[in-house]
Amino acid sequence: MTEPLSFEKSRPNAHAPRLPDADVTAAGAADVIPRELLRSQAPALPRLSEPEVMRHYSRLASMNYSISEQFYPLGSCTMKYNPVANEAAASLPGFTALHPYQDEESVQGALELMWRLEQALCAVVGVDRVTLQPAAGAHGEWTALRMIQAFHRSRGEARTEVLVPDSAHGTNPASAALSGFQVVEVASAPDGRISLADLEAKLSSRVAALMLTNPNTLGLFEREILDIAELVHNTGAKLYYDGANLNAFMGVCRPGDMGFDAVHMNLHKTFTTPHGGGGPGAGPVGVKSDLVPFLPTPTVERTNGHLKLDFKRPQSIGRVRSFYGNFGMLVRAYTYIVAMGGDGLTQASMDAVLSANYLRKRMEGLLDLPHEGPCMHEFVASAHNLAPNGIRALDVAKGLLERDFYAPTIYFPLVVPEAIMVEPTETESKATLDAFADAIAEIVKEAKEDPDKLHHEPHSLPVGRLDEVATARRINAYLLGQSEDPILRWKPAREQPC
Amino acid sequence: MTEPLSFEKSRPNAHAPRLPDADVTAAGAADVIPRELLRSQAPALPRLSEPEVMRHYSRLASMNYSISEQFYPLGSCTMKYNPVANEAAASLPGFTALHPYQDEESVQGALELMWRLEQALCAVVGVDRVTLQPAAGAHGEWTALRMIQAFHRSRGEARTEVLVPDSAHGTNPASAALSGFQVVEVASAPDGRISLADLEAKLSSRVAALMLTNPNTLGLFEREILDIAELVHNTGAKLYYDGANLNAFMGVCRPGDMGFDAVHMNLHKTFTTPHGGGGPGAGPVGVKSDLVPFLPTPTVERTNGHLKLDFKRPQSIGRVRSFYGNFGMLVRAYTYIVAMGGDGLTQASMDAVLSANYLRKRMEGLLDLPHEGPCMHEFVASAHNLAPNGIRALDVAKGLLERDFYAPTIYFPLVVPEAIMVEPTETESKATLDAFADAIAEIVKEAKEDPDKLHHEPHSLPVGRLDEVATARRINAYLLGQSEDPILRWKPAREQPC
Amino acid sequence: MLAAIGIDSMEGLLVDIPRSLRIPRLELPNGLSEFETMAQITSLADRNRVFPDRLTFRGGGVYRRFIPAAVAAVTSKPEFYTAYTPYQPEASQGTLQAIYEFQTLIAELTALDVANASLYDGATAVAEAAMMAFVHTGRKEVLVSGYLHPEYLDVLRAFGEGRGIKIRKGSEPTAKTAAVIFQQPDFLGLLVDAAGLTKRAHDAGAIAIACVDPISLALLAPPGQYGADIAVGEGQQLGLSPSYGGPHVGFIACHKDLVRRLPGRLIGESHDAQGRRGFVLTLTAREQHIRREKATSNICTNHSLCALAASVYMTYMGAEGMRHVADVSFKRAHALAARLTALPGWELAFPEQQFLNEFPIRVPKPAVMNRKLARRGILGGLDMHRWYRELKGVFTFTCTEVNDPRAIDELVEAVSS
Amino acid sequence: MLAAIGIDSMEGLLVDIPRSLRIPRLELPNGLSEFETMAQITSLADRNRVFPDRLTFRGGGVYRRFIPAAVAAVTSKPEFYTAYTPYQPEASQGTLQAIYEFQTLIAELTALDVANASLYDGATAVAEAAMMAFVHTGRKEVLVSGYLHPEYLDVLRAFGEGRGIKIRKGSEPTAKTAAVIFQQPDFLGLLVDAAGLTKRAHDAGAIAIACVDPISLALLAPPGQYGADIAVGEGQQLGLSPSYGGPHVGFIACHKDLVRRLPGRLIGESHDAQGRRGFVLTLTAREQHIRREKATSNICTNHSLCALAASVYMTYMGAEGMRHVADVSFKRAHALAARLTALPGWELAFPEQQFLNEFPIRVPKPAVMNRKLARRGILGGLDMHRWYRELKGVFTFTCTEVNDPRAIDELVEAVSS
Ligand SMILES: Cc1ncc(COP(=O)(O)O)c(C=O)c1O
Ligand SMILES: Cc1ncc(COP(=O)(O)O)c(C=O)c1O
Repeated sequence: MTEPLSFEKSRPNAHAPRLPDADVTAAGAADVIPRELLRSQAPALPRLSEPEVMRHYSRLASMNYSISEQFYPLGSCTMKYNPVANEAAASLPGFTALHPYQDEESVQGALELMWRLEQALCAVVGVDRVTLQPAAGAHGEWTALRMIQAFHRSRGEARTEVLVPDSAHGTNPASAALSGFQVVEVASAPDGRISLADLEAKLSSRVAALMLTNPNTLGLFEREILDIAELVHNTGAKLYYDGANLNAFMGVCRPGDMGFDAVHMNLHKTFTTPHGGGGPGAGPVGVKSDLVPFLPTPTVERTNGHLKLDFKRPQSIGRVRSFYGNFGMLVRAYTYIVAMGGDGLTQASMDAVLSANYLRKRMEGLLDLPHEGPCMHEFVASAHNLAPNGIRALDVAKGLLERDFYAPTIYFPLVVPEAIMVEPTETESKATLDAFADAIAEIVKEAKEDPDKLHHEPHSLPVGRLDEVATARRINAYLLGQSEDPILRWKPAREQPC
Repeated sequence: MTEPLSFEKSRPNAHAPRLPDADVTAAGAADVIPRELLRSQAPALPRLSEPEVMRHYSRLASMNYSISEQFYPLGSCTMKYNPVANEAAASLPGFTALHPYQDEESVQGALELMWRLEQALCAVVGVDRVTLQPAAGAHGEWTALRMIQAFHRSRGEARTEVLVPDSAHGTNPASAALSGFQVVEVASAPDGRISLADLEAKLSSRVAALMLTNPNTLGLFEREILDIAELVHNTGAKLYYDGANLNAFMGVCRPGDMGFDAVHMNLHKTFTTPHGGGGPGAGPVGVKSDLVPFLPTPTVERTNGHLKLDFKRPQSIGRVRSFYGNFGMLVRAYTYIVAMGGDGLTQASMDAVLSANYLRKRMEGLLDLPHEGPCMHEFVASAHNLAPNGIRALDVAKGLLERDFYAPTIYFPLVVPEAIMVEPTETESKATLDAFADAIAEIVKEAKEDPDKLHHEPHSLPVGRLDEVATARRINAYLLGQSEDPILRWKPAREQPC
Repeated sequence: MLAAIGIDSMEGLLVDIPRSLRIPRLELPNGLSEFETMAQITSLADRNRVFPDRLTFRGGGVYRRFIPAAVAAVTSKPEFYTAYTPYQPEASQGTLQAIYEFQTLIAELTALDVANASLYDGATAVAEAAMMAFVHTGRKEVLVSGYLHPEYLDVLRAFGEGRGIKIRKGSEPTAKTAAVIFQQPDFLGLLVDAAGLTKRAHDAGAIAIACVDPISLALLAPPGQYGADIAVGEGQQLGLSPSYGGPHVGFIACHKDLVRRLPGRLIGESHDAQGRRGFVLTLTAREQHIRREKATSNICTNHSLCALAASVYMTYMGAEGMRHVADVSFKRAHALAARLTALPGWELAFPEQQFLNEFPIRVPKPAVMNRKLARRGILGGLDMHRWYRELKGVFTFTCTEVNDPRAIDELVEAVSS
Repeated sequence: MLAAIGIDSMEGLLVDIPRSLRIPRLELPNGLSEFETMAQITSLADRNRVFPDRLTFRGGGVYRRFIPAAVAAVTSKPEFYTAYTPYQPEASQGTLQAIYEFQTLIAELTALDVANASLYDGATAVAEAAMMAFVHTGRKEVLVSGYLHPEYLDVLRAFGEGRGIKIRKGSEPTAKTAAVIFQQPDFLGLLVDAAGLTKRAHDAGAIAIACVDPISLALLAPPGQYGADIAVGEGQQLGLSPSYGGPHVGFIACHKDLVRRLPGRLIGESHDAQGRRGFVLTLTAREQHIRREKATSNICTNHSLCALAASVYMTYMGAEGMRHVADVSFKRAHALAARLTALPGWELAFPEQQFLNEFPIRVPKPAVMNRKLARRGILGGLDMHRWYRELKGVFTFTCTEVNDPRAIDELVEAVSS
């Protein structure tokens, strides 16, 4: 059942919260500040008592699937369990109460944590330095490309192109464009890996970098990664690693050793900081020595036990965000790393690969598996085989929701028709993987026997399939001035005077 | 959908938690302690990884109704909203980490809080001292009766009877019996209040006390309370106040002024400490001066700013529980009292009475209202009018569950057939009360038009009506040795060696 | 709403309250904002001294142990902590199943047939067990053998007094004895002859009541193994913080013959019309709301949420985990005992008796020791002389998995300096 | 599972990885128990100094404010914090509706048509707004007027550099100007002529971008009122702790004409076949996963949970509540300013300009002041000279509802002693 909006529950006579009074003798803003600088209409915020506020959000929470209650095999997103100790650590007042402009002496513990985290990440991906500032993966991609850009410029080279495989995540080309590069797409070979031929064809002195993720978004390890690196480096370009798939091989191999010059990591994927329904995350970037001078400011430096923030970096690309990154997320990731240790992280990757291959095996005969195995931490299946029954990847996804599973990533990567991208992660038990496989089997059966039933799923969730097209149409009408309803927000009936 | 037991999810190869090693050179218990003192069979506890444990309990949580998500009009239980600040206060390390045997000097803050709470409770109910030790209301009843017993004994009187109205809560007679008293029941008059005539008839020099709650369990204020008090006191007996209904008149009147000699309070009702699915609560007991010498040990004493625990109380009934009561609950209740203040508590009672009367009004014509209004903070209706349709109070309750409301207390008090006891509390909005009334109207309609449909509700909850009779029968078979299945616990397939 | 009710002021609803009883206002300050309230409460918390886990060597019934973050993550779920006693099973399966699992966990740990949903604490659990024996045997005397927690003994006395039950110290039951109660390990941390005491109780036709440490049961023979009829205990060590003594949780388990005498809630397995398994409150004919003065106990609200915490703890740790921490605690306590007894003037009070992770030791400077330790941030041993005249200068020290070897070094260094 | 897959060892799954790339092990210590891990993390936390809320007078973009316990109670719900971006709407209505409410709250607060689901922080929000203006106008210059937060300016420069956008200081837009950016109140806490700057921008055909303090909008004219095209800002004050600078939340709202240029997620209202209302991600044609290099931005993961915290805060406080704390902050800051300027050698740096609850003041002993205050447990003003050569000896002081009058007394006493 659906829930009214907080605005719709609003009551003019609800108990407003008790708040401290000023208790000083001073005029109020309204008496001092010229009327034209003041607000004329009060914002139409809801007015609810604390019990109503809490119940509202409790009921909203109960309308979500989450890894705390459901298997969440969202390919490329590494929805692994988030240890509760991470949350306990991040909520220590010694971290949450720190003002970013406190003197260095008063935040040595925070700086030490950031420094140790940098060391640990360097060890995992095999780079020389890491900046912890980027707020997410895409932000890290852009930060790294800016560094690569600055590197080339520092050598008087105006390289204007960035190569991106057609299987790449959308943030890769978007980040390249945001850095002012032209994006040139590189084709995938039939085996799902990047086509070396096409790569060679696209490489030139105009190319600043090739962005690659490995294993790629199909979950396949780029076997020829060393040749790729050589090709790229021979043209003077840099090799960029999209670390969203790092969970595949921690402790087994390192991007740095593969020849990657810059690496972003999604702490909210590989290192268990929670996704929060869409962030906050953290996207640290690691670089090899020749990119180090271009790291954003500030960096954390440690000289015989004393830690400081270094703002004096002449070649730096400057600041990529305010303060020092999503510190609270850094605390969680570091807590996870300490608890797991080198042995635990390695085991995690092994288990992730094992789970993916087991589940892939169980998919045989149910869905198409366009590429040969083994896969790494995830695999891409296809609902193409159900097309004759008029069933699409979307229908399979909705069928899973009906069966109390979150859905895999669908229609990505774009190179696979009706793609169903499954990443089970290491934190799920075999029992859960089997239950998921059984659900897929049931759905495939239903697809063949009663496709129309499947078309109407889910029906036991708060809402059924939503008409996104109608939504877009109505927004369009609003933007064209043909309607008063923004659709993108609730609209108050009437304004209250301030 | 139902959830397997943790035991059923157990996997022999689940990741066991990492735990610290001893890191000292000492022999293990198994090598030192004689075999006969050691455990021979390991207990069959489940083995699950942390993610599985967390998901298990998350899913169980989602199978509960609670005031955080549903209206919970459970008569006599005062299911009011539990402010989240209470929880924040109670989880301060300055409270949670205190060892009960720390020296007084190191726990002055805790003792000060207990002392202030005692003062506040004295002010609310109008008594001279309060013991914070009882763990719940029933424990408070027993504690108070033991004090009254000790009081009479100290005066050489062996009073052996305790009077309890037929409308009283079950814990009243049970507590009396547990204190070694004979229980004598006093009848209710037709208007739902205690029968003065029957009271006079039952009063004698054998009577130690009359246990009364006011407003009584029908939500009616005992108008003749002053006469009742006089009658009781004239025979030398004490008047006991069951404070479960204190929410009705905070700031309006006080049990102490009505002539009550001993009063228990349910902090988990009136003072918003959470019910926790059945506790922990706290049942402090307040007494007038002549019972003070008999308070349990220790009491908290304050002499010019310094606080101490007083164990030297020659006439004390002794200890009623370990340490100093449910301290964590005391912190929550005190936090609530500070936030509400005298004005807030008074308003709370006013609003509670208003809500109850409003809802009672809305019940007119839907259910029987056997007693005349106005009511205080709660009222008792009856489903008797639906008997012709074969509908009982139980069916109405289940119909409410189906409509996303928790059910009122049913079949209590015993003096009303098909009782439906409704206590909305002050923290619910009019909108919620109206929605509840509408649900009752819908149920009554269904009862008349399609009673069989109602008999089969609820059907959209994790389970439907459960066969409690079969359960009792199966337990019986086990207790009689006719079956191996205890029903009262899960039974492991086989034992593992230690 | 007043209008809907058909009155024009609140007074119309308060007509039944005699004028003479009305008070003008509550003698309490006005309410405060949440911010000011928390500031006030925090200042009280700040007036308490918190000793770090690792430097806490004091036990006596409440112990510092590792508490997995998972415990609070579960018990802080409003769906659990803001629900009431599960009177409506269809809408309370979360609580009901959790308690059913708790009953099973306790039954497994104690190796007895059935456990209840929880009691207030270890002290009242002992008393309730004694009441069971009193009613079951019809005998009016209860024997307490050895060093039962002194506060448990006090509570037992208070319970006994009301009903005229004589509480005696001793371990020689007679035909008048309803029950023999012993604690394993006892209040001093020492192991007692549980099997022997049980046998003697049975030989006299009395009930054997074992008061046990739940963590110890991962290592020690559980009551069911040596035939005790009732096992009770304090569950604080199962994931609950010291919290100045409460709320914690009492548990009680018994042999099937005594199930109908059990106090408090019992959850049983059931099924709905579609055959789906569910759980319900059962055997309620024992309880106050049905049986009133004939109930086995007056308990109603119990300690459900604490039982939930204990369930999460036991489920998280598993049998291996509990055994591991019990063994680590054992080793560290014995290492500490060895270190201390090597110091001049320190000697075990009962060198011939075995202990697990708490032990009584005679110290050279009882008067000043703990004050000296406190200055180093250490919460030292517990002075047994407070309760036992015969144990002058004897303190019990406790070690668990939280007292790392360096902490032990610090303690030894502090006492010897 | 290996058997099921049909291989006999993990190696069988790692065949694609060149041998030469395999590493023997990670150069990291082995894992620790949760207890040991927390001990290590806690010791790091203990190496930081925490200044009490009430004695924190430092702002500069991050402020101490009363945070209702309700905020953490909501954001700590696993159903919210362990969910992913709501790709499957039927199973994500909780997150979707919460964000839709956030969009509405921000649109209401800024008095603009549409707000998005959130951005990383105030700094990147300013930069994203500039990118919108750049694309919309096709002009390559962005003007920054007055005292924009220096870190926001740095980030804007870094964004601009990639795409060759010139960032200039000034408030005189020309035909080359894509946007005029101003902060209200500015980094020094002073009120600027937002309406005038907006008009000038529009007269030059440029976009007016207002960087605003969300709490101030309860009192001050919102961007929509004076016609600004885009409003951006930092939402930390809406229920988020300082947390050494993050995670916080950036917000962005705009006039309907610019909606298709908005970066990031947008949630819209929708319906299912039965006509039940639901919410969905919409206008995704702006986003990277659809438009790739032609997307309005590269942002994917944003700051949803922080936006949720802000929604809870605003919903809990309501318009009156926010207005109240804004006014209390105003009064206390002005009371503090009056007290300080009464001291010898203290004078307002810009006496002729209005401020809300943060103000720049010239202090007599800049070199030692804050060290002196720190000794009294006070986090003093922020030294503007760090960023502005011309502001030698000028510090900004901040007051909010957490700085009670006694705290103000303590500060004044400390600086004058
Ligand atoms: C392959 C890949 N690259 C990049 C990203 C972008 O990371 P973020 O969402 O943290 O910006 C993602 C995550 O969605 C991803 O899956
Ligand atoms: C009227 C009345 N008296 C006594 C009690 C017993 O209180 P508790 O459950 O805290 O023992 C209750 C609560 O159920 C009650 O409603």
